Amino acid sequence: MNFLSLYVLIPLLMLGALWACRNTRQIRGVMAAGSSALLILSIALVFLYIAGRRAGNTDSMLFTADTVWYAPLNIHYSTGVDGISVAMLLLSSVIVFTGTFASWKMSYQTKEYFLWYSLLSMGVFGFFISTDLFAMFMFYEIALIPMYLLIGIWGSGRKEYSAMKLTLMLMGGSAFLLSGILGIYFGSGATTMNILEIAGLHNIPFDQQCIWFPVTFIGFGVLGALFPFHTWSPDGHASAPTAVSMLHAGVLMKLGGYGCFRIAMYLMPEAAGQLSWIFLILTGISVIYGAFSACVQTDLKYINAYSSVSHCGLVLFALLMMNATAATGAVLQMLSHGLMTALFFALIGMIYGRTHTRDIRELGGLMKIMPFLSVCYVIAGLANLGLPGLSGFVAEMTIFTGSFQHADPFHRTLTIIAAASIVITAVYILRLVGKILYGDPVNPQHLKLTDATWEERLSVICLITAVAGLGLAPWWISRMIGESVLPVISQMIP
Amino acid sequence: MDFSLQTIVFLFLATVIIVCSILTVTTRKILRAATYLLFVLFSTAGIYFQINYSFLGAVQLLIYAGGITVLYVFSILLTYSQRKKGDRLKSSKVVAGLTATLAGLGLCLFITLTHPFTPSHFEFGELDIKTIGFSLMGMGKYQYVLPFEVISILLLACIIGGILIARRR
Amino acid sequence: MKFTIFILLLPAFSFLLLALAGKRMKPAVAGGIGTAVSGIVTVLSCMTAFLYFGAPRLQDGTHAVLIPYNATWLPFTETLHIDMGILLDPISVMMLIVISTVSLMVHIYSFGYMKGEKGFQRYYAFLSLFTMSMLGLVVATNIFQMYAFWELVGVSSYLLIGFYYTRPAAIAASKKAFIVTRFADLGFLIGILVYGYYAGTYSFRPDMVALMSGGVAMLPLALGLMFVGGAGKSAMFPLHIWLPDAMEGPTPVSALIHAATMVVAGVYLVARMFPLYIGFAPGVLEAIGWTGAFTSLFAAVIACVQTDIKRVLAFSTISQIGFMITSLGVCTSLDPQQGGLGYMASMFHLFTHAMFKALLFLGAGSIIHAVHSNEMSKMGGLHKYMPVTHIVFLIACLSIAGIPVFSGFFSKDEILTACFGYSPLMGWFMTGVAAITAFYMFRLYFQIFWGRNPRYDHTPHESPATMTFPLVFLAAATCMAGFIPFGDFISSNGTAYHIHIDKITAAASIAAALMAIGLAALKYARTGPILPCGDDLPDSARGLFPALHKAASHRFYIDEIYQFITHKIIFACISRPIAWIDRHIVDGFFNALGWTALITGEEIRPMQSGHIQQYAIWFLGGALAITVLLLLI
Amino acid sequence: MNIPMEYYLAVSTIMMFAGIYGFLTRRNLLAMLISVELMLNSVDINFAVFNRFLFPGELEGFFFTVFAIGVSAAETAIAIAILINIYRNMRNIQVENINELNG
Amino acid sequence: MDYSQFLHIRSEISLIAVIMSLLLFDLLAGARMRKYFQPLACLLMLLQIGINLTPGRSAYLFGGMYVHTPMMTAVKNILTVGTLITFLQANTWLKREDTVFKQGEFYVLTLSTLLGMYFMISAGNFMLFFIGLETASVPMACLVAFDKYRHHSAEAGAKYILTAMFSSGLLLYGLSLIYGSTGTLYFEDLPDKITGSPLQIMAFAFFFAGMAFKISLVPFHLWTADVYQGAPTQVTGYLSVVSKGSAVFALMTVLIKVFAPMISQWQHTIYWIVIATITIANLFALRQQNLKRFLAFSSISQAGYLMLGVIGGSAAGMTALVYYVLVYMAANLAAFGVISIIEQKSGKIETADYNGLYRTNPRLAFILTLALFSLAGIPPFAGFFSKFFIFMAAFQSGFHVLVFIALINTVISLYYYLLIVKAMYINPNETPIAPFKSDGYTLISLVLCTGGIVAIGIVSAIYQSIHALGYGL
Repeated sequence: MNFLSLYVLIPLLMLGALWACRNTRQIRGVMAAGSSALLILSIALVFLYIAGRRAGNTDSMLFTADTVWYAPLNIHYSTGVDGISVAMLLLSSVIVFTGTFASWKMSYQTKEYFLWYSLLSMGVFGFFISTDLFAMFMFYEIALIPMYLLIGIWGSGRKEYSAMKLTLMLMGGSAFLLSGILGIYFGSGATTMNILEIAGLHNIPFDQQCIWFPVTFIGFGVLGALFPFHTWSPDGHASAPTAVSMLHAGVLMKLGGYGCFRIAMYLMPEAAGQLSWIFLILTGISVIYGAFSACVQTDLKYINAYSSVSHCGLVLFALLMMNATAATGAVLQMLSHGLMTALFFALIGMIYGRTHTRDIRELGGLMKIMPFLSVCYVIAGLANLGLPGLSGFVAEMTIFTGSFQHADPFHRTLTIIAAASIVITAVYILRLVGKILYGDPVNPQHLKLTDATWEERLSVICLITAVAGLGLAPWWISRMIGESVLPVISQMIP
Repeated sequence: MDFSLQTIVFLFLATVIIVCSILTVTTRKILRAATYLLFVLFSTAGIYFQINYSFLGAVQLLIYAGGITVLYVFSILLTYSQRKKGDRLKSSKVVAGLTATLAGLGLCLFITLTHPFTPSHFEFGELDIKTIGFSLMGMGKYQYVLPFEVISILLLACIIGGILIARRR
Repeated sequence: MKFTIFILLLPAFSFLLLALAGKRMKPAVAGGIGTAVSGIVTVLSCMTAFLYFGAPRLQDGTHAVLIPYNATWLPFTETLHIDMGILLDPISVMMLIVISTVSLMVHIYSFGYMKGEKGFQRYYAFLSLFTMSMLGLVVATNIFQMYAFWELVGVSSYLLIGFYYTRPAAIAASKKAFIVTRFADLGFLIGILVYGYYAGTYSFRPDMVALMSGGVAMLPLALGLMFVGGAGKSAMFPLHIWLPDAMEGPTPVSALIHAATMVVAGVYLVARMFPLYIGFAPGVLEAIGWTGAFTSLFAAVIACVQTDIKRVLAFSTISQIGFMITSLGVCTSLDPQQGGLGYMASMFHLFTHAMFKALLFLGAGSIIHAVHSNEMSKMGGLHKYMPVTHIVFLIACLSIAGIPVFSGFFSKDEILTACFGYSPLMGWFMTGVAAITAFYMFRLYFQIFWGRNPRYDHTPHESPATMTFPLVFLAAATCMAGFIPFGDFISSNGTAYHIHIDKITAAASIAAALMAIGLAALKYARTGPILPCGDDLPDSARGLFPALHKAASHRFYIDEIYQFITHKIIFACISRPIAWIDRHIVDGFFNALGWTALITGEEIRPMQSGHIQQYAIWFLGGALAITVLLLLI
Repeated sequence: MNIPMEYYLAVSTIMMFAGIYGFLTRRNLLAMLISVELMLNSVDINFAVFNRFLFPGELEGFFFTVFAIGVSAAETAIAIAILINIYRNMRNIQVENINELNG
Repeated sequence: MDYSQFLHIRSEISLIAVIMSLLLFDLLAGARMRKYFQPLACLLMLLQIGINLTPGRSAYLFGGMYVHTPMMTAVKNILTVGTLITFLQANTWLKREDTVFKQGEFYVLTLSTLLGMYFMISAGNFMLFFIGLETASVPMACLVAFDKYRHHSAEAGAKYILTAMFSSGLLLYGLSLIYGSTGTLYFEDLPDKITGSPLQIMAFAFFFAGMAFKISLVPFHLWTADVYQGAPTQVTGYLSVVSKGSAVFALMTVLIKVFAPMISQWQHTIYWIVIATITIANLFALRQQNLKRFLAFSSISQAGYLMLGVIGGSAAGMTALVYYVLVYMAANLAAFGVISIIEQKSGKIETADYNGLYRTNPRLAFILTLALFSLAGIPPFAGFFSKFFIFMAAFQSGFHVLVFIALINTVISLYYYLLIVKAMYINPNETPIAPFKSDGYTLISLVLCTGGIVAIGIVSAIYQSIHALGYGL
């Protein structure tokens, strides 16, 4: 155990403290303190990590620690981070932090809400710091189940249906995943569950890889919104409360991409090389299909959910290209999409909280009514469609450039097709912005509405800062990630 | 197979068992069923006697024929209800039951009768009651004091349970 | 030249300041900050130009290419990375001047024009953003930096077109502008990707190109695709449709973005990549030339029948950019003496056009400011009311028509010379277009300033000094720019080239222009009350070519085609079916799985009938089934 | 003795399945119980016969029979108690009456 | 004769002592002393657990009739703890007017069945095995019919005893055939004689069917739901956990010890049975409205998962199985504890009655949620670990497809568990169950179970100590 375990401990402490809380003020205090602590920890980790690399540490993971847990089954609680996980941890803590403030005014069963929320974040953090298959899987599932209650209790619309669908589909995915994990463990000789060691052994027979790679990939792919397993996403996101949508689209969907990369592709590179084309086609479909679907939606959250399908599809797409640049781009895209989709959901939540509708036909002229939120919405939209200076551009360009470096014309053709999504993205984003923000207010009732409150502003500004920060100064994080994808990529034969 | 006395006795017992078994389960009158059961139990005891397991035969007579059947008769009388509509289920159920039974019977008979058992060798001679006693009370292999003790607990529990269920309160 | 960084940083800073704190400022303060920054940038740009061109030439007679700043911004691979930096060479320095000057003029002009508008501060913030992006675009050291700023420019344009965000037309126009250029940018992006892959670099310099196998075939494709991006931004047929609609933005914005600077980005792109086009894809260059030629004619024809003053100017802009593009396209070598003249001509025309077209737009803005309408039918006889505007507008019209001493004459003459040098057909073609240009410009001029007086609701008056000053300044520039020895500074291979007027060509074009002006004067210069209809020349031409007229006034139905493609095909035939499939087939499949389980659960309930005898049958059946199963295997 | 063991087996098997048949088709719960009695009895015969004919060395089958008789007696006693309880509850002991729990 | 060997069968003897003391107390103590009955029973059970916990040596007694290994102690101990928890939860029920005078019988009968399970587990001979099995099931029938004037209880009792007798008839028939074809009933001698001949296959099938009845595997499960629904809730809990757990362990012991030569056959059998069990039970559970009935199907499906530990016949499977039983016990008894206290206090047992429970009784709702999550295999609760390990064991033995099917089925099971959670937290209700205070015993039991649910997984020592017991046969 080392300081990385704080990522699990802090949420645990938050759980305990929340349990003891008596009123809303205490709950808010705990949440603010906990999420800030996590954010500070992540920022410190980034510096520590970079310092560690500067100092010449070339291990594939830094800050590794290992505690034997279930010795007979080679299950350890082992932690370690590389550039990818550091980036993901940073992302997660930003979103947990902002999500906390986005749900500041949560009034119905506040304590329970934040309890599940903290549990969810514990799962997320645990997943990113773990290097043990079992621990990863465990945290992965910890992150899934609070979702049901969070959506089911605090959601809106067809929340029960959506929550159930989301949970079941993701659990279906984890059924695949568990098979895959077991396949990997036994395929590699059942001596260790540590992914680094398994990768070091590199001894899973090819024919077994060809079974377990698709299984694992689909398992994570369900969470990463791989076509055709993405259908939980629109309903789920649409029904979830604001902070949950943020955390879900922002972080949880990244678990999918991260897992695909860290487990499926890292441990079974040969099969990945052999079978990537199938998934490339599927992810290519995701990218285009999600974007087109988003064009005709009328619910704000549906638009964003389909947009997420498209963008997360791009993550998997880039990973499957199996070169360092594309993989870096994929991680950048995870970061970028995480931030901006969280921003979107935060804003949608705030708008919904005021207007009580998300139907774009019933919204209009919000720019006049709530200029701050509207401006932020435009910024989010621009980030989404890849405006330079915001994070989307950085990620997408890295992905397209990287993918296009593939020697196979098939891959390059797919890249071009995927790149076409940026136009469609522009179409639906501008359609949306034009409909709801510009023009004259559609509903005279809306004229009385107020603009953002301080905690909403804090959360939104925080996210915008991150989006812009990533977009303006991408080199350091791109380097950090680029170094870290190399050990994985070097195992692969594209 | 020459028709020795043994054979004749066996054939008699077998016929009684088979016929009465079938009658037990096919007769419409419940009391008759109990009676046929009694015949079956008697014949079974006869078989035990015939294979020189007299002790077993005696136990059979005592417990089954003497105890259980009487219990049945009493309970039948106790639960005797006037409105008799014939003790038959719907014919579809009968057909289903009959089919399942015949299939099972065919399968079982076929398998048991084609099985190459170790050659059977029957020697006349009663079991020494002392052997039985030692076997029942010994602690070694092929001795059965432990089951004997356990069954006593079972019987105790059954008594308690029986009282629990049967008493008025 | 380290100070050049401030040319980029100052507008960026001003944008941030105005965007974040603008709301708390008084409008005048915000405008003042924007204008001051713009002024400083102009000074810096002029200083840059002075220092740059003032520096001695290299041995081969070219101006040195300076890169004061360059740093890796986003690394991709060892060879491919996006750098951010500043590249100074003749054309970028020239562009700095153009952009900063026009931008400054627009900043000043807007003080008057936008006075009292809601969102004044926002307006200036966007202007700063645009200025910054455009400057970044021109000083880009590599194609990806250019692309990045290219996108930023697009967004600023989007924001500014949609400045009046409550007007549906403005919203639609801004959306259209962004999406059309975005679509074109996709071509640009793919071009970059292909280029990066086959050339192994994002640099503009041909000597950096390390061709991969297959690169010879693919590089023309890459360059062609890049031109698609340029064509989108520069409104080449058939991607021009956004520009006329973009006139929904405030008029100064039209002047800055949609006349002088952003729309010529495509031209600048081709010029920037010129050595590559010449070296690797001369065929593409030819295609570019014909595209430009066709567009210029096409737009000019449409301009003749438009009735909205800004739209006429917009189509005129398209047409003029067509000239520049054509001029680049007709180049056949790097040597300005032998077929490379077009490069210089194009840049020259870009320069002069920026001045006079900005002037035209600002003048139009002044007029609109006065009469509160865009429609020419609502105008007439304004020379009495708006003398300054009248004069400067006339200067601009003469310039664009190609009348000597005005700058347009010189640059257009070079273009025509270059075209004749390429092929007589192209030369005559472009001369014809030039004549049409003269015609529609003077149609505009006469209708506005002479012609019949409509009844004004209130008497139009001259604009305030903040607006007239830029007009006068630009008019002066228009008058003088032609005399700049442009070829000394800029030419296709960097060496000095002395401009000389080709007599025959000049004579032909002047004659054609004068005839066209005469025709326009004949038809439109009459005074008197307005007639219902029938005296407009194109209207009277309706009888001759009814189909053509109708088509032209509908802008040849290109918008309708786009409308059809977007709404009927993309939305109705792709998006809706996909959304439907997603909800009903893909999602339906998973729902069906759930339903199947539930229904099966319901269907098998009779198994649990409550009858123990049935249970026993199952029991027996199970045991027998196991037996049979085990016996069979 | 020259009667083949299989004859005994055949008899016990028929008895077994007669019992099963009875269990599957009788309407009266007591009749069903009687049928079970037949099943248990047939098993007893099996054990005794196997022991006697095939493995006369040890008395395993023999004692199994003894204990099985004991167990079945206990079972029967409990079963009858429960059935009488049913009767007390419902005033009859037809099998159709105990299917309230289902689905 | 020398009966010293009896001294070595420590747990059983002490349990008999417990039974006898309770019996005597019941006989001798008057009505006034009844309130001490439960503390006494629980105390004695604690003693029993203590005795079981003290490490004992492996034993081979009565000529192989009785075999005892540390692993068996562990199992017995788990069963005993389960029984103790049942006793604790029975408090409110046993205080009821119509049961208060029967509590002695309740304890004695329950402990008799427990004793039967002890013997069944430790049996080294089919005879003792059979007697243990019967001891475990015959008094159980009385327990099922305990509320004898409640229509459902009586019906359930009748169903249970009839089907149990039918099944033991078939099981005995199978045993007789095994005896006939091998000539011995001792586990240690049997494997040499087992050849997999058709007769032995049939014998195995009948034997297996009889055991499957106890474990309630499809298609031998049909009694389960009816009996679980009808029986008093405590008994249902006991039946679903203790009885089932012991039977699975005993079955595994027999399969490994006796039917080792027929491993491919029984693996094949279990393979299909597991698929059928998990799937069909899940499908049934989807539509249940009565919570006890619902939990019955859930427990059938859990039995299918238990069999995943059996199927490999490996040491890992054994460890995973025992661990699974432990975890399952904690979770299921927690669920039954909550249900029974609610049933006692409000008489409500339908899913719909639980709507809005969280609003009125948050603690109970929360415990039930944890229990259901654990049953569904959601981390960080113990159910996740046990499921993972049992899948791992089955996977190790090469049953990849089976594991996958089982995993897919966990999704279905999650659905119905979540339905209950949904009812408690989400569904609105005009007339929710009124808030009430549970009695101390139930609270203790629930705390124990909850502690188990939370801790058994995360604290690896428990698994490791089971693992350290080795193969345990």
